[in-house]
Amino acid sequence: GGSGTSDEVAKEPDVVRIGVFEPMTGLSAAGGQMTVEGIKLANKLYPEVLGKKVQLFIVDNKSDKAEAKNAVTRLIERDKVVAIIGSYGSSLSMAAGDTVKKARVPAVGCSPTNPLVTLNNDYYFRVCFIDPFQGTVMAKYAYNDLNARTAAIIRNVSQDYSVGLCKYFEDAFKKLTGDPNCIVATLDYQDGTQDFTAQLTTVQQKEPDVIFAPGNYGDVALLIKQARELGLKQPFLGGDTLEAPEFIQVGGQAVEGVVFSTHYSKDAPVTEMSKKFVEAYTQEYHKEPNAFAALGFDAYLVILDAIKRAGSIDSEKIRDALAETKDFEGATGIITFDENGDANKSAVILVVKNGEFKYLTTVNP
Amino acid sequence: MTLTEFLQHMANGVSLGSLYALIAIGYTMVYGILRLINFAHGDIFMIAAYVAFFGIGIFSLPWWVSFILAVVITAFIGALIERAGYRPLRNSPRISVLISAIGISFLLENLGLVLFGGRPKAFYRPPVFAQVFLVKGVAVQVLTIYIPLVTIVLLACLLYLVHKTKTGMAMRACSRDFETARLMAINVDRIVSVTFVVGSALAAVGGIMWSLKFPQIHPLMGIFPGLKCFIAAVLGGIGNITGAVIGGFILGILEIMLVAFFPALSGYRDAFAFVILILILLFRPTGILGETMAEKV
Amino acid sequence: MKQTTKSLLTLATVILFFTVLYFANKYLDPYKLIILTLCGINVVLGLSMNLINGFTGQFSLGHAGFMAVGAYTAALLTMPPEVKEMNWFAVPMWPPLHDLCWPFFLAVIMGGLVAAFFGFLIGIPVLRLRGDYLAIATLGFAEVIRVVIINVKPLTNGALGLKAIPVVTDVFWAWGAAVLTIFLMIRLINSSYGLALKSINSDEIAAEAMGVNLFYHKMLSFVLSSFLAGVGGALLGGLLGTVDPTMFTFLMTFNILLIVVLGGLGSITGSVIGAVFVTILMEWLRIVESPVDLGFVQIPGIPGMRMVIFSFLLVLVIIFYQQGLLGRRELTWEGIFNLLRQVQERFKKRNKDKSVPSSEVG
Amino acid sequence: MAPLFQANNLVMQFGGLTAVNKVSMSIEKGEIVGLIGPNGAGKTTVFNIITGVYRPTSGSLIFNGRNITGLRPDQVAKLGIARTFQNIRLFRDLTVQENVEIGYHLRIHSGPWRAVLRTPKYVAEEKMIKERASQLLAQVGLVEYRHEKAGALPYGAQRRLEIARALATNPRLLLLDEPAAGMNPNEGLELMAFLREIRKQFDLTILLIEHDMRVVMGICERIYVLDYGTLIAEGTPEQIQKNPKVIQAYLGVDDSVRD
Amino acid sequence: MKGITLTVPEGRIVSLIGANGAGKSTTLRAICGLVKPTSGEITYNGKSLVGLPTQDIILEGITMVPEGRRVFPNLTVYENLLLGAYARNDVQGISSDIKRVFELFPRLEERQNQLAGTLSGGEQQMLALGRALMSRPKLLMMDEPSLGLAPLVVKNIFEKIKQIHDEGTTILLIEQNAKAALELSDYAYVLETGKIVLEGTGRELISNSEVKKAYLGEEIIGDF
Ligand SMILES: Nc1ncnc2c1ncn2[C@@H]1O[C@H](COP(=O)(O)OP(=O)(O)OP(=O)(O)O)[C@@H](O)[C@H]1O
Ligand SMILES: Nc1ncnc2c1ncn2[C@@H]1O[C@H](COP(=O)(O)OP(=O)(O)OP(=O)(O)O)[C@@H](O)[C@H]1O
Ligand SMILES: [Mg+2]
Ligand SMILES: [Mg+2]
Repeated sequence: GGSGTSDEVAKEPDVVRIGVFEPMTGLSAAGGQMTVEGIKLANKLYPEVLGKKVQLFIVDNKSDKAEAKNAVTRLIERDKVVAIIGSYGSSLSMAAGDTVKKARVPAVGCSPTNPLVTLNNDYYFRVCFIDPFQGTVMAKYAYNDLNARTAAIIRNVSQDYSVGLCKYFEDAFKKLTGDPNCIVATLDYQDGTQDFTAQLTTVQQKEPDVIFAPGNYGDVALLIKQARELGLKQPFLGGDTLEAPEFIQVGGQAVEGVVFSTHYSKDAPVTEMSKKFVEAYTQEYHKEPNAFAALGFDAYLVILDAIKRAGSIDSEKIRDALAETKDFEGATGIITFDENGDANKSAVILVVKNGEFKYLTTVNP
Repeated sequence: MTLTEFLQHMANGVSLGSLYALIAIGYTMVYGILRLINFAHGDIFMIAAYVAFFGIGIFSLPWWVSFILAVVITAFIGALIERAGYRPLRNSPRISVLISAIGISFLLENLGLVLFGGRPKAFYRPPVFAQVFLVKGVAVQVLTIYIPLVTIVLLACLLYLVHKTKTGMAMRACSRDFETARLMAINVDRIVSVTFVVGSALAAVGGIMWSLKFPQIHPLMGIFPGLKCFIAAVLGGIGNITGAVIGGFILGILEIMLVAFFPALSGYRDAFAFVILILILLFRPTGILGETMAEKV
Repeated sequence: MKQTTKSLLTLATVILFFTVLYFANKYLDPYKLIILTLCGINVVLGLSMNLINGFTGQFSLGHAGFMAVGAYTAALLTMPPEVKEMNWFAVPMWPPLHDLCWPFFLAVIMGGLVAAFFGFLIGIPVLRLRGDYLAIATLGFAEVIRVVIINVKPLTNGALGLKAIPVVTDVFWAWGAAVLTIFLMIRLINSSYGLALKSINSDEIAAEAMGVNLFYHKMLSFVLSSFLAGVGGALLGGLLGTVDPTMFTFLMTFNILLIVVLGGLGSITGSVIGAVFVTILMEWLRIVESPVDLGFVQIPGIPGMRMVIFSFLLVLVIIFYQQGLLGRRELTWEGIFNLLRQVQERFKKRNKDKSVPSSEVG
Repeated sequence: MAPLFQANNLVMQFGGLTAVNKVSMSIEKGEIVGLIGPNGAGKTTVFNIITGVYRPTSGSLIFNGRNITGLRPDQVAKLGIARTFQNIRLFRDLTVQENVEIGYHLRIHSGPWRAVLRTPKYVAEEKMIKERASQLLAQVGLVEYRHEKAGALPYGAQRRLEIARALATNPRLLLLDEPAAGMNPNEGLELMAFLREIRKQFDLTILLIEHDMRVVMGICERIYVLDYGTLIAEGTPEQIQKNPKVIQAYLGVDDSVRD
Repeated sequence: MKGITLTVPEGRIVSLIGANGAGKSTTLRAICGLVKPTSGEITYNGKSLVGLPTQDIILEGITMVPEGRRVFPNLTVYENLLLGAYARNDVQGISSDIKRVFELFPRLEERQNQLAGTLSGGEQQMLALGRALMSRPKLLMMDEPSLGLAPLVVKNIFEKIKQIHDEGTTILLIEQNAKAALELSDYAYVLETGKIVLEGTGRELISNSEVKKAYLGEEIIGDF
């Protein structure tokens, strides 16, 4: 279909087609939905580039890899998008990695934090930091701010995100303490697990200083709730996926004091754009913005910025311009892509206090 | 392992096991009467949790009103499901009914995703159920007392219903031979509906209890409890109500003890239930209390 | 009709089909090609499930597990060492794996064989069970396989899955496998062994009394089915370029079940048609999930609606159309020609009614 | 000459119930032997033990000089014992011809791979099966139904097909469980003629369970009588009819036999 | 099955004989509403039964002993009998009827707490009969009550049928054992491939040469 492309583009010369593939259903639905809110908001605020209207093509990848690959192929082939945003969940992004690379259409991930997403792929970028950084940040926080010398890890063994992050945390924490036995217990659970009492009771006996438990916000909230009921007093640390209102709703009193790293906080606006985003988001959706929406917002803007600089809607040119992104002021911070296409950004540490996410500190790379 | 730790694990196991037991009795009853693995049992359980959730959250009903309402509505939905999905297959091969059950289960799950959204929601836990007390260093939730109580009470009611009432006798008759049951002037459709109403109500009670213990609900929440409780039912001898209770406790305690004694295997916990299932089927195909039902040639 | 005529017709169709594929591969856009490739893979998977569930009557729900085994085996065998190093960044890889780098074809076959081996191991205990129990036990085993894959990280990389698997599967691989599978199934089912399988389906006790070794034949069917599922999984991995444990949940088995039930349990051609139908419909139904712009009004898409429709479809089919599209029947050349003849006759009759009765041509 | 078949002290217990108790019997080649007894006496259970459906609690079975105790049903069939069932168990959704072909399956020596590849050896075997099946159907007078589904046949034809299917395994000993049940007296007589005929044609030995005394007394050369799992009598029809134990437990006073 | 017309007058024994697959069982099943007749009328005491659900037909006072006994194997003998009276609510009447059944079949009383599945074939047949009586039927239909039973039991069953009839129940009987059935019957029909080919009083038919030839097998062999 080469001829088809030019025909359609000829028919609609003043539309810029941008594809979005996010999990709207399935296990990762929540993250995908939050991200899409941010993307839609950005599109509403900045509907045009180079004098052309930007049209979004949003498809659901159902939190499923085969679907993700299909969805992206469809975006490229049928909808003729020039650039793609997505997806929440590193593995979903990776499933599509090969396709965008072959089709030479650039993709910008919002929150896939696994290092492999952009590795060896010139067409994949992301506006978030990566897991090794996040793991290190939390290890440092535990060591320096909490004075922890031992830690326990409870991870979702069926979730690559959780497993990866735990590994980086463990590495960093071992380095900091210099003690190869500083991780006193590593316990696993799986997607769908709701009873954590056995794991927690085992951890309790090891008396760690902190417990690192990244995972889905719902699961972790439940886990911490059960921990408190069993009488565990240790502080809990987690990762960026905890930032969801349901985390506090489910966890209630039990999650007070939980500390985790994330990409952004409305309480610590880093840029002008941050303020603008918070304002617009609150007005549009009548709720507090979150990091995923902000990242979606930024992914859209970064692409628009690249198109502007490229002065063209040719995918190859957009890619080249993307690779050159430097000091772009997004809602989540200043974005500069490194040689892998990863955003070199600072992380924000939040704490749950009085039923809200409160800004604690910012950690620079 | 210290004694306290062991006792704590035991308390955790009993708590989880009683929940399994509670859900398993509904499963086993429906199976016992209809010879049907009601794959949708776990999803009916999910519906109950959502109905209760909406009752409290949206209609601001007192929690107990909402719970009772949830049981009633879910029982009704259960009857509807039977009517739409199973009744037309009354005279079909078992495999068709099983496929229909799988289809309905997926339908409910996906409908749940569409209607309720995929994000987990926080389930309201009334303060009476939130208490925890310490017994010699072992933390015990009040729910750990309540759930087994509810289970035992329902077990007694169910046993009475099935073995001592006329309806129960009709149920048992239907379980083997619909046609001859009709010849006894039994309204088979009505009996099957009653079975489903009771089974769904039991699932609903289980769903609410589950949500109280694990106060986070989402449309796929029924899948794992559904499978685990089926296993519990098979363990105890499917079709045998008392067996289901025993199976539930055994499964709950074994699962916890696996993690307790082999923390390195904690990742295998979900698979463990299936391993137990297969072992049981191999060495005692009828489960612990199941009666032999060898086909007479 | 003569056997040779039929064989010739079949051969001609196959040649024609591959010619069409050749041009499709050349001119179709990659999106459509992927769908076409998936169709081929689903034909293999559908037939694999039909063999054990439809023909042998043993209700097995373990397909996702065998697919996983096949997919992982083939992926591990085809990934070049540097890709492996990249993948196993969290835990060290089991060293013997490092340097394996087989050609795709051998890897796919090996995927099938390893899956078949697992089928054999699992079959020993579970094939003694019947009906519902077998269904639950096989479902359970698939889950156990998945959990093991998640946990045995040096071998499988756990939840991280395998990325950047060489993408080799294309329409020719998929449909080549599909055609071979169809051939294999037709030959098997029409042989004395096929008859034995059908007799087991019909009445196990009688079959055994007639000298059919139940265990051997069930195992034959189960192992072959596992093999095909493994091959299907391997091809899928080679198409997606990534595999991980979350791909192989019960949902995967459900999709194949849908294909088989829709096409007709116990019909080879039914499964083929079912596979193509379901794969395309699954894609096409995306419409209900994406927003529809009618110019003046925009209907928002409903995410998840597709699976609702599919589950609904399955229930409808099983209730109102229990036999599926073809039931136990097959689409045969005779059938097609009979149909054509009937159409022709009806046509002739209509002509005859209109015109003067012509002659006494029989 | 050693008997074709011998059962020694068979015992079969189900839970607490002893369904078969120390039953011994022996059958010479070419005989037609009857097995009768009240309902629940254990007749069908004896068949199930012989054909390997149940493994006896104790006792042994010798067939053709070989100990066959504890063999699986398919192994027993392979050695030459075939049976019919008290409740007809045909492959209802397969055709009549296919039903019979399955009986020949155990004589196939090519493995499944040869079958799929259709090697000459397999093709020859298959051809032979198809021919023999057609031939057999002709012999038993079912040829007209060849392509019909077995489940669609009239009852009497189904009974006959079940026997034909058993014959296809090329048995030396044929076990028939109430072949005349549900037939009216006239049909029962036709069945007798049929059995005599196949015995001759296929060189068979037959063991038969039946409650229709007309058939049993008319065709059997020797009769065993079971009651509560125990053999209470053995002998020729004349002896059995006069045996007071049998009359008391089973036949009842004379006039009922004459119905 | 096509065009069968048969009448069962109150207080009589009517029997239905015919070859296998003639449609005898189907006739009974149609009367009970277990299969729906394609066309035709079934009236009972002047009331149409077509289209009524089975349980309502039973409530009209009709009951059937199905082919192959079909007792509930997982219920005790006593419970099986109680189920026979499922539609009734008169506790007194039920317990007196159970006594009556036990008088008729003393064997059942001995085994009242045994699971029905473990009974012998003859005992199951007795139970099926007793169970049918528990609904106090006005019309009792029996489908081959002697099938697969030992000769002694067969005789016993026929005696009991007569006894039940003498106590005032109308009976419609299907039998392969044509002679015994005809001897018992007031009136009988002969069914062949879905059609009634002959009818008459029991005595008439028993001496009818065609019947003799086709169903009694007497032409070929006398008393053996
Ligand atoms: N699988 C089994 N489990 C338990 N009991 C059984 C089983 N098979 C048979 N029995 C019991 O063994 C006894 C003998 O049964 P069997 O079927 O051999 O009787 P039969 O002589 O064939 O009677 P009939 O003439 O009524 O067919 C019966 O009491 C029966 O209930
Ligand atoms: N549900 C059904 N579907 C199709 N055919 C049926 C069905 N029920 C009965 N038949 C057919 O109708 C015919 C009459 O069957 P029916 O059982 O009434 O015969 P019968 O006279 O009672 O014979 P038998 O002596 O075997 O009991 C048979 O040919 C049977 O195959
Ligand atoms: Mg018997
Ligand atoms: Mg009949």
